[in-house]
Amino acid sequence: MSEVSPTGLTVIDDVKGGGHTLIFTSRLVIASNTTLQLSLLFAFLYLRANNFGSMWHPSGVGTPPQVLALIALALPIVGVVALLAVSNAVSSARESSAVTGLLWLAFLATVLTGAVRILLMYQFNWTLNSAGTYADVATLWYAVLLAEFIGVAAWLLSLVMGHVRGTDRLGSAHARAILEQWTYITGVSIAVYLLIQYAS
Amino acid sequence: MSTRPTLARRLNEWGLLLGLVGAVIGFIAGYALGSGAISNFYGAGGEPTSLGSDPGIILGYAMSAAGFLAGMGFFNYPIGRLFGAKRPTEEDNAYLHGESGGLGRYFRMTTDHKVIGMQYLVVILAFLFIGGLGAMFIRTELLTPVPSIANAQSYLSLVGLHSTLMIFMASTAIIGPFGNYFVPIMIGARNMAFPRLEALTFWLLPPAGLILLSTVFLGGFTTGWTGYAPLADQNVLGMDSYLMGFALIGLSIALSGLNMIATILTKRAPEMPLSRMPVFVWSVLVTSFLGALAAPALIAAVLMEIFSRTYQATFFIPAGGGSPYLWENLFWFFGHPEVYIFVVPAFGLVMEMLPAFARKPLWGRRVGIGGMVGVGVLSFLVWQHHLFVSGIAPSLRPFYMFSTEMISVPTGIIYLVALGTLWRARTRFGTPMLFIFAFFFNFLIGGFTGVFLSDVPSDFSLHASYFVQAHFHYTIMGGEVFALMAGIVYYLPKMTGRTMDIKLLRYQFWAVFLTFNGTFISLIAVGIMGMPRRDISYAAYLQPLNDSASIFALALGLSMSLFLGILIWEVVIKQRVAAANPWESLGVEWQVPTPVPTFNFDRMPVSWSLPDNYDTGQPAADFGPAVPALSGA
Amino acid sequence: MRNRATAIRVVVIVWIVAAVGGDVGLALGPIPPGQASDLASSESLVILVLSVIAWPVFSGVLAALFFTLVVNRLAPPTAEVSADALRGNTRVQTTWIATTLVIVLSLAVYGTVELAIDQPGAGISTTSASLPMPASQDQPLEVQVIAQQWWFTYRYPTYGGIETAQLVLPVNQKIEFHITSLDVIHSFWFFALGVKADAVPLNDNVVTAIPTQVGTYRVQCSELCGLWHGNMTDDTAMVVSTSDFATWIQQQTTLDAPVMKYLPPYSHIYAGSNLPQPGVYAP
Amino acid sequence: MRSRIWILVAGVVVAGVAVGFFVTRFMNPTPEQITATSTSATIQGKPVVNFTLTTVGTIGYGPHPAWVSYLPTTYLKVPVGAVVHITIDQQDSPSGLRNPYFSLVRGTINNEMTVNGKVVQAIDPTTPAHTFTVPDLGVSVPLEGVASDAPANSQNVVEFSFVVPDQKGLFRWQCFVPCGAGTLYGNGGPMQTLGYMAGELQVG
Repeated sequence: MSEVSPTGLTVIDDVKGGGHTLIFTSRLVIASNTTLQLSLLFAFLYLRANNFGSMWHPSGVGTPPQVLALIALALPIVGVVALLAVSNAVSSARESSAVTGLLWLAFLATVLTGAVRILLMYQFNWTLNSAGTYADVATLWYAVLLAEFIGVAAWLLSLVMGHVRGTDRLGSAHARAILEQWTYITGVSIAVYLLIQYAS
Repeated sequence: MSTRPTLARRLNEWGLLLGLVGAVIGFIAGYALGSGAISNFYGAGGEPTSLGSDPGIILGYAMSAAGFLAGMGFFNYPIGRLFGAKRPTEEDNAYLHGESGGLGRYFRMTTDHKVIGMQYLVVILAFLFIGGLGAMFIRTELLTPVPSIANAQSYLSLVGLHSTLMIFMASTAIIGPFGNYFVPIMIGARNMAFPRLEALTFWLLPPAGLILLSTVFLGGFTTGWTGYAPLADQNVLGMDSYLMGFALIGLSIALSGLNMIATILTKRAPEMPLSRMPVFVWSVLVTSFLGALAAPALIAAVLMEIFSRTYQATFFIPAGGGSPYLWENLFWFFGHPEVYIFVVPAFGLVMEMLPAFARKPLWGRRVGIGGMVGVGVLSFLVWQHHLFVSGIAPSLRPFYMFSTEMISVPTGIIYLVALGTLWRARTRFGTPMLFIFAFFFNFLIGGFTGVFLSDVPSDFSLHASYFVQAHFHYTIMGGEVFALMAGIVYYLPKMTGRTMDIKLLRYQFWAVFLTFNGTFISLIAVGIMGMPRRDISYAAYLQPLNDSASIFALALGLSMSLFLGILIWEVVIKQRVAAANPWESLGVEWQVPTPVPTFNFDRMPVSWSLPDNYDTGQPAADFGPAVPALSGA
Repeated sequence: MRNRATAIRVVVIVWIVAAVGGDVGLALGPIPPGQASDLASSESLVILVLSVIAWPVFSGVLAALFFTLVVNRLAPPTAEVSADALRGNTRVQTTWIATTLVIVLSLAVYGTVELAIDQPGAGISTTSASLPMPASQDQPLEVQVIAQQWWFTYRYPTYGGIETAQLVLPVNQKIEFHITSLDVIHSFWFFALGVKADAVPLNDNVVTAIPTQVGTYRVQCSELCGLWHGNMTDDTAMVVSTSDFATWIQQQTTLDAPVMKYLPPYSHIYAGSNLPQPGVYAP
Repeated sequence: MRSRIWILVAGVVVAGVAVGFFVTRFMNPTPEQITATSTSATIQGKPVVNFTLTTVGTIGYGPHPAWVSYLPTTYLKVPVGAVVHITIDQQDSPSGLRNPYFSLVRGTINNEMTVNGKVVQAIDPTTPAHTFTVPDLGVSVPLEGVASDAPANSQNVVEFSFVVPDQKGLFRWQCFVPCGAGTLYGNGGPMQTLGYMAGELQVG
């Protein structure tokens, strides 16, 4: 049997096979997400290369504010480090107070990331109907990333709460899976930042 | 919160009702929010208020779908987890799984893949027949070269509704019912990897279909199922239904793909290596990869179009820096794998059923699987053959012509497998066998018409004509839907314990088969003689052929509703009891008792072999000597 | 078992007869889109060649299917399993795959060659520079097809850039269609000439063809373009003799006289006069 | 029992017909049709029939009162072989043409129209508010918009006549000025809704 729970509804790490399923699926999600990112990348490069009606990036349309964008990158990296530490601690089964702190730190990083990104999107100095397609792609891409950050933050919160309230001890597979997701999204957001800021 | 079983259960019992209430509330709230605050975000106000507000409609649809799911109780678990609630107990899970049995579990959120399979079957059949109605009206309208029963507006609404609804439902017509129902059984699993996710993928389907149908109240949309921009930017609010419907369907395809892959690759019985996995499971695996990797491209395109319609972004408008080619590329990068999402499960289902009627092992199983994998891989490399006349990238045409024609190699293999299996077999012509034969016949025509479209010079004459329309109806309806009917006749005894009047079905089969071919052979001729798709008016000299197509089509509609009539009468009303294993199949799904135990196996098989050992007569699963039943099952 | 052998013979003979007969019929019968232009002839040739190759294979597979299903099966009583119950046969499989591969490759090569010979829809140029108008008749006659919701109009740069609502072409003269759109995607389909190319806003889609048969033809839009898509047709497109063409041009020039001063200078990308700029939604 | 099945089938079919009829008829209704008022006059031996239409900016009718539209309707019926004499009270403001070619008057008798009494063959492409164009008859007439500095309630009276074929037929007609304000290219909304800027001319 691949899992002990007869109903198969508790697909949890620490359950033989369950952890495997979790990691495997989390990586599938990353693969699927990659298609989404590549589609946006294609839109970015295609429209940029052709510059239809010379309306790719008309003069007067700026780029997202540099400082906020950098902060929005720094915070997730903090989260990555924290989650890396969490993953190591969990896999080496160390006592959980450090884990709790690290989890809170990571969660704080995600929340701040979301807040900064929302602020960032308010700072865009363009209206979509007349700013050319650079603004369109940038807005859409930042919106998609924001949504994904929020999604991972929710997942992380459920882990934190489960761990804090002791309803569910954090397993190595879970820790590794969320670390991978977080790292992936952070990497994507860095790439997007470089494109939006310097390939405008 | 899900940790209080009594409350959760009492709410869950009324899931469907609460869901509808939630949908209404969600739509009202979403429309208010969207047409109010959000619509002025970024300083762009959507269309004039006399047209209603695009942001309002979009957000209204989104929130009504969310409200529906919330009412169904999908968010209890995740929200509970957000607050660190305890995991549901096994008892809760068993309840959610529908262990209590009863008819009620078919009308609420259940995590039993068998219940979900039945839900899929019913909902998809319902929507398929609604879509068929559209076809009936289109053909009736086309009896005359000038508008008769419908005006230009209504006709385009009908075309859009028929095509889009059919595409929605065909995306899961075989994976939905049979994939969900039988894959876990065939691989010796007690459940899917993510049962709640599986329930979600199903319950996204009715909202998508209803949102699409609601377009008639918003004036319909005139773009057909391809939704080409910039016409889509120009459309009235009806377009938003198309976009939101497609967004939900894309989500459903991607999620069910992820779930199926995870289930097949990580939840297989330890004793079952990939080499001994049933061929239908293989086809589901290939299809799931297509869905999981292609659907996000559609979601990206739909997001861009939603941005264009709400905030007047210019992704697809040249004057604003966009390009119609962007939509065409993204849409068809999803759209071409999509057509194999339709057909590959049909391959698998047919190859799964064939040995039971040939009374022989599946011949050339490995190459058959290789063929399906090959189709899957190639389908990502051919999308621009839809754009041969669009003027895009002429230098790439030879490549796409080549890759497209290459697809006929792996599909040819399927025919080889069928021929080899039937070769010197003791074939039984059971009713499903007739539909299987029709599948091969129709798909053969579909494939050979495809050759003409893949070749650029001939495509310049045939593109966007009724030849194309007949071609994909031969592959999707002649292929997938005939396989679906075969599967229904074949698997109903297992899924419901009841059967249909096989004799009557044979007449029904010949009626469907002949009228179907009569319709679409006429349309092939119409296309070659130069009639464009989606025209309400056509040249007078095309009327005879169109009339023959229409008359055959109406007869086809009648014979299809005969199928529905037999199904309803025999299975729902008369409840004709079926034999335990009417086809004397050796598959494991026929070894488990009917109705299938809640957790599929009272005892787990100890060893597995291929499900088609008709030479030795050894069944797929060996349950070994009697052992005590597993606890909890 | 001799009756099986005879059955095989019968099926094979039937198939050969059907295949040959069908191919002969195809070769004799007229193949759309016909011979009204060099492009159309090449397209009908390709369709003919594909059909002649495809039909025997198609009927062959059908014959094999029929043969295996109906003739070549063992009577149910036969209890013992015949040697054919093997799970595969590498030789057969390789042969089959090789055969289909060869057919497909030959088709692809043939199509590519045809494509290289006559470049149908030679593709797009997004330049907005207006080219100098062709000086003399021996150059291809440039005709711009302007698709708009929901009518095609045509410009003749060679003749002072007059614009007409009817398409008239001189016979045996190389025509260079420049297809563009003022709003959404349309598709210009001149069935008899085998010309079909999408009209995309701010795009210039080029197709060349030499009409070879005088006559009156139908042009229509073949890409869904909105409410009147089904009516975006014109049955009065004509291919006429050179002299008739000259007279027609004269008539149109006089007819267009009042509007000439309003028409924009000829350009490959006919954006239209008040094509809404950045705020594209509000004209 | 077979008969029950057929009853079910009949039920399915009837329900389908009902649904489809609803969709085709009521969701996108076909506007009312008006018939030309016949006169005693003849031109070249053909009877002359009259229409008087009004084009308005924002006092349209039906579900979209804010849309530009032809009043009273856009579904016109004329006898075969008649000379249709149309008078249009043009009360809308200019939108300008996308394709200046449509500022040419063509297909009418002598390829001309009269605007407020004076004969015109073409107008400035920036001035039209709408056009009256029947593509399949080759008829196209630009309707000059009311200048912004004109006094209130002023209008341009446009008159023109054209000959319709001698056999029955259904000809769609439309406006070629992108006047669907707020929609992409100005060609959405009223431009793609029957009864506003799209209609049909039934001959016979």
